[in-house]
Amino acid sequence: MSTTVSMEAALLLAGILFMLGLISVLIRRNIIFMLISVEIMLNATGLAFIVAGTRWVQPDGQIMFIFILTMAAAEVSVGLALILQIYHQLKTLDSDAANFMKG
Amino acid sequence: MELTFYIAAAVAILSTVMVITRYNMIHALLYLVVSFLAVAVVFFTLGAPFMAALEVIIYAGAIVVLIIFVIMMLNMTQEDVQREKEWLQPATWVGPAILSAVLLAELVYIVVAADTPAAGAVVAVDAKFVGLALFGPYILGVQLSGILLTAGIVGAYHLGRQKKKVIHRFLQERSAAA
Amino acid sequence: MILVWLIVILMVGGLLAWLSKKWHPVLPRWIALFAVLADLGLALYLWLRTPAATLGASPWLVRLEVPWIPQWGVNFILALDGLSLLMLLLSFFLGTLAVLISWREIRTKSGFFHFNLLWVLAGITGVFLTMDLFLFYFFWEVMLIPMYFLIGVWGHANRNYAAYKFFIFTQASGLLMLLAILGLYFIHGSQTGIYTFNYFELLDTALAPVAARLLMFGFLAAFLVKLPVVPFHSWLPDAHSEAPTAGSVILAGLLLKTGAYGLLRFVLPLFPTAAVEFAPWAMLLGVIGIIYGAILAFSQTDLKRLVAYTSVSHMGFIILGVFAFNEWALQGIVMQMIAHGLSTGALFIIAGFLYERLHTRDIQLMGGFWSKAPKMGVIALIFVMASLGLPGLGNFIAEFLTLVGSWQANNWLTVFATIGLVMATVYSLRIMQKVFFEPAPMEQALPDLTSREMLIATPMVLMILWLGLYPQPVLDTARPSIKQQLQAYQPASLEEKSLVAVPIAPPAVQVQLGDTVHFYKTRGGTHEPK
Amino acid sequence: MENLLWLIPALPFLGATLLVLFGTRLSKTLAAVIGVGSVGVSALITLLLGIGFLSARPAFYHQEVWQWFSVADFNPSIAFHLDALSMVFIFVITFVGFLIHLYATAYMADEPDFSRFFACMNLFVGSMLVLVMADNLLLLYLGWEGVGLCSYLLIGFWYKEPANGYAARKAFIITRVGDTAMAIGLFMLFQLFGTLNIQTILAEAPEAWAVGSQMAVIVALLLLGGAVGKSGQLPLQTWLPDAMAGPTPVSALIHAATMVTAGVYLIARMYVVFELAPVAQLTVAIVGAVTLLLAGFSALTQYDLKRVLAYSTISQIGYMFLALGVGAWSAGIFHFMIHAFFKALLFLCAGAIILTLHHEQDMRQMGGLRKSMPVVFWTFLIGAASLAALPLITAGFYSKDQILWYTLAGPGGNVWLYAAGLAGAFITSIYTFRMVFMTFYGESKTHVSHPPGKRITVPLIILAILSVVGGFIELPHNFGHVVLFSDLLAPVLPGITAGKILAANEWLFQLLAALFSLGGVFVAYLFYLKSPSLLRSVKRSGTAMALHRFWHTGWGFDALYNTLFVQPYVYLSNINKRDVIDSFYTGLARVAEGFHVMFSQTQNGILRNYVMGIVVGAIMILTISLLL
Repeated sequence: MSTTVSMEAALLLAGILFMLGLISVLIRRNIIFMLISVEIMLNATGLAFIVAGTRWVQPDGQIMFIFILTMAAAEVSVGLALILQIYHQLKTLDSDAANFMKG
Repeated sequence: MELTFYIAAAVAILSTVMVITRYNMIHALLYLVVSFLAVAVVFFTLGAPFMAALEVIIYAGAIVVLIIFVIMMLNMTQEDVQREKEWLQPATWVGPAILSAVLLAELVYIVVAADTPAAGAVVAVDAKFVGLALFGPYILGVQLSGILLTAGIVGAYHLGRQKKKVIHRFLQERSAAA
Repeated sequence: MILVWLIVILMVGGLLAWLSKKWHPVLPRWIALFAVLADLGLALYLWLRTPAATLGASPWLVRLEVPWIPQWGVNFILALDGLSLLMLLLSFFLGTLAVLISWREIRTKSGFFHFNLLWVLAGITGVFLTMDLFLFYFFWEVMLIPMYFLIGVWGHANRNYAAYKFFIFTQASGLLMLLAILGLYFIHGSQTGIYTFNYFELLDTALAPVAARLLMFGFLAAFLVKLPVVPFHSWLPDAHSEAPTAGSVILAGLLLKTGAYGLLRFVLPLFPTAAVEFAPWAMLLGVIGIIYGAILAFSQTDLKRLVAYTSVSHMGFIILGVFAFNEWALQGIVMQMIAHGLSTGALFIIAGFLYERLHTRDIQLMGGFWSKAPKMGVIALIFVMASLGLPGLGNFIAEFLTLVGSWQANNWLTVFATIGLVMATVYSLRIMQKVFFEPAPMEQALPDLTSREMLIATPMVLMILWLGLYPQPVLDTARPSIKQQLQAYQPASLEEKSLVAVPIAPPAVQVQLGDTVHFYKTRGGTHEPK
Repeated sequence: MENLLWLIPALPFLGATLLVLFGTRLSKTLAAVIGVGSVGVSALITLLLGIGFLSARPAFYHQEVWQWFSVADFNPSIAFHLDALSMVFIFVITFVGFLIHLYATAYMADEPDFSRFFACMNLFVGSMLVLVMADNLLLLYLGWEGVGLCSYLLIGFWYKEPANGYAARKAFIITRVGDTAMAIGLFMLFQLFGTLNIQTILAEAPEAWAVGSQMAVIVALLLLGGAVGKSGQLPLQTWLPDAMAGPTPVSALIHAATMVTAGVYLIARMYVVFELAPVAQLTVAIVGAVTLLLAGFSALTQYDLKRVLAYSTISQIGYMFLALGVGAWSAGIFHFMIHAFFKALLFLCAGAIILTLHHEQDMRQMGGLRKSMPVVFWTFLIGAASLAALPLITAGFYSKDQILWYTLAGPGGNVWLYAAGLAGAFITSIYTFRMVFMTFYGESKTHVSHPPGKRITVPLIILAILSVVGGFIELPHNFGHVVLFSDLLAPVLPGITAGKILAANEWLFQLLAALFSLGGVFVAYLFYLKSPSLLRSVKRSGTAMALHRFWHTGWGFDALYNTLFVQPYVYLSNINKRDVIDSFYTGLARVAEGFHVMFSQTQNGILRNYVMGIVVGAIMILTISLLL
């Protein structure tokens, strides 16, 4: 299986995906959307690792991806639990409503 | 193979754009699944078929499903969609979009400007190597991941439990006032 | 050891005063009074013990050196010469008065008040005594923080603003001085291999012109802000007008003097070449200060603020004189420090008396007090006249000597400084007119001075008259140490100290006005062209 | 004998101190005894010293009381130096001062602040004595400023009236402008001679300076600056007319007899410097000539009795300056002495009138006082005659004639200066007799309460006698040739000789001067007594009225200084009351606060802002690392 995928293009893809996730985090007020956006960013990061691993023909990139995956799973479960809790307390998913330390 | 990569990349980008522009959460999640699948294809083209499989199973499968369950628990209505629309005015997203664009431009510049030796053809790193490395030099990481997952489970259980209403101390004054 | 006692008595007295509040509310006042009086007594003993004539050879009367942190070259050095002694006498004298005027004024937290008061005095004492730069910086800060509390806790309405402003100005400039101290420390260390903060050893540091200039500006920053010189003066009116009376007296009478003292003690001997270069600008700043302060003082309606601006104006003379580098000017400055401490202190005390009675500092609401309170009127008149430089009072000797000295260095700037005297008349008379002569806008009772208040005012009157009519003891005491500070300005040693072989022309007596002039007669003076 | 020297100024100071310390507790009688007595004893000591001085004829008496201070060869002492010049001055100060004090006990009898008044008066006399007896310029400066302080206190004596306070401050501030010039002069003298001792400077100046050297001119001009300030000469004369706000004895003491002549004393004392600077000396003469004319015209238009006298003082001191300026040193001092007698007399008479008329000072409200106050009338007439220099009988004639003569015939003489002096004499006669006629002749307009008592009339009579006989100690050489006075001064001040050609015709010029002053009296008689319609016809002319207003306001100097100096200063001060430099620091604080507001946005609990902060930080770090 040999291809000539340009590594630059692949990294670029990772970058674009990351940016999209970042934009989404910045513009959304809904906490679930923010969580989704974080997932997108994590995924993009994973992609970057895979690219790197492929480039140097080393397993480390993929291993990193696995770790990220693990972390993402844990994060989503805890995050969703927190969202539920916030929703029960505040009756809203608006992240701005949780600004009790307003400066 | 190269064509596959580009098509998959285009799909990934497009679907991600759709994710972040949706007002309805379920729609967004469906696009997210598409995005993950596209990325899985990209993995495949990059010679990481096992990772592609994991991507599909865990990201597109487990995580998204988990989120959908939660959304279902929250009883989202049309009003919420409407509010989402209100929240997403151009005024709110132009600034962050520009900032992100700047960041992206810098990333692109870094990637392009660095003259790394051109890579040869993609050589697949198959799952066996990954497995050996994972349980060889990275064994500590694996164990830590285990602990993390355990902690995640305990935390999710603890936080997600529907107790009798416990008000956080930050919120006490607020509820007293309300 | 007596020098340590001077500081320790104040510090311990302060702590005792604070603690004793628990037993009896009046106790802190008495403890504070006794502590300051004890120090005053010690200082007087030191002064009377050493007749002025014996001061000849070495200017140092008492010296104490104990290693403190030997690894860093920090020593606990206290040394006393005539200059320090005079400053200490002034400090304890004004300190005693500060305790006395607070007797009725301060009613809340009197224990903590006296703690702060005594610690400020201790800090000032330390500043005047220590000859180790590390220790100097330490005392510099010690006098700053209690002062902050004095303003911030017992001040008038706008006290928090004033206290912060005071703190930030002095602290920021003090940090620049710390930088300069460290710079000097390392330069000296790298040259000689001995890392030390000892003033006497640092005196011999040879500095490259650029380094000398930078280090001097570091020191100048602290001293010019403290003095204050005009572009850096704006903390002073706020701090003075918001502080309680005792605070104003200490601020105007002593804290400003630490700046002047620093100029004399550190800037002049440590950086002679840089100071000579900078002199015209410094003198210009002084003249600007004299005139600017005078103009601003004229339009103020807050009595304490007015007096504060007069301080700005008077302090202009100090920097004018310091950078004239001759004995007349420096003696004038020493006199100015003492006389200004007394006269401005007295004006603040009078403002305090008025505030106690009227609860206002606005001179537009005052008037006609001459007939109601003739004693206060006469005393105010004396100090107003002192502030405008009437001959026969201490300030005249100070200003005249300063101007005589600065005339030798720079004619035109001296002319403008002298014009400042006219402006001083303008604002000083305004005080008398508005407060004492002009009919009051409203009728208000004004009891004349009580005997306690007369006890405060009378010594000040006597002192200012004594300084004006027979200042010789003071001048004699200061002479040896002034000669010492000027040592570096002998033409020979100036060249020796500069690393580059550029001969720096001493600020020779320039007769700019006429060409037919020749030196008719050889006179004393430190930079006679040989 | 010498050892008594210090007592002369010390006694008035002692009196002042006692009055300040115990003033409120003393009865008026006791306060008067202290106040008058201290000056009286001083006068006695002066007399004693004077007799000794005249009989033994030493060059001078000298006494060092203590060394004031000593810094690097600058050793001024509190030391007194009494030579003939100072002798004349202390004689006038103590005696005229004593008479005025005596008079004041009656004049101020109803004043509640009696002791304060005498404290200030004593302090004033003491300062003035220090001024004229000082052996060095620094001590002279002490007296100089002390005099200024006392004038401030006394002019503003009735402090409840803000206008008086204004006049007082004006006097102090304007004279201090002159003092500043003088102080700079002192700095220069010290730089050049290394001492401020007067005798040393006088002795060494001719060696140090060539005649006309620039330094000498500058020093002389600076000293002149001080002199014009104190003496109310152009351009610092504006304070003097306003200074009449003080009680009349104050006007008599300060603004006629003593303080304003301090400038004359200074110039005479430092005559060597002026002789070395002919330009400066000519300036003195010109200042004197111009001032005497300007003040004379202003005096013509005043209605306030005291203001007329004030302007006449300025004018007469102008004569003294003129004399000094042409080198007729002793003539100037002679005129000073005679002027002190008759001007004090006039002021005291004016005070008696004002007191009798219930503090009415406007001459238009007076008239016909000749009958009701005969003593005052006759003494005033003698004073006026002396001021107008009526020939032969009055002292004023001899002193003024001497000045006029040397203005023309002296080595520094000049036709223009002479013409100015002569015109001044003419104007002097007019305004003097205008005053006499308006006050004492015509019909009475204001009720006369009670005639003045003994304590008022006795000083008047003594002064009147002195105003007449004082002149006979110095007579022109073609007319008796008495030179007692110039002989006395000869060791101190250089004499003067008239040009040979003119000297032959001296009588001609004396006649001219006499004619001018008589002519002035006649004009006044014509306008104010004989045919007032003539005056009214003049008054109808527009130009005359404009001129009248202009002169009445003292040639507009007040308005000029007001717009030129006072208003800009006050404006400058007021717009900057809040201190523009402070706004820089408050601006700095504002900027910091702005940053605070900005940065606290990233920590306010809104999650997106935190992320935004992270992003901005990432961009900054990336950018910096890219750029470097």
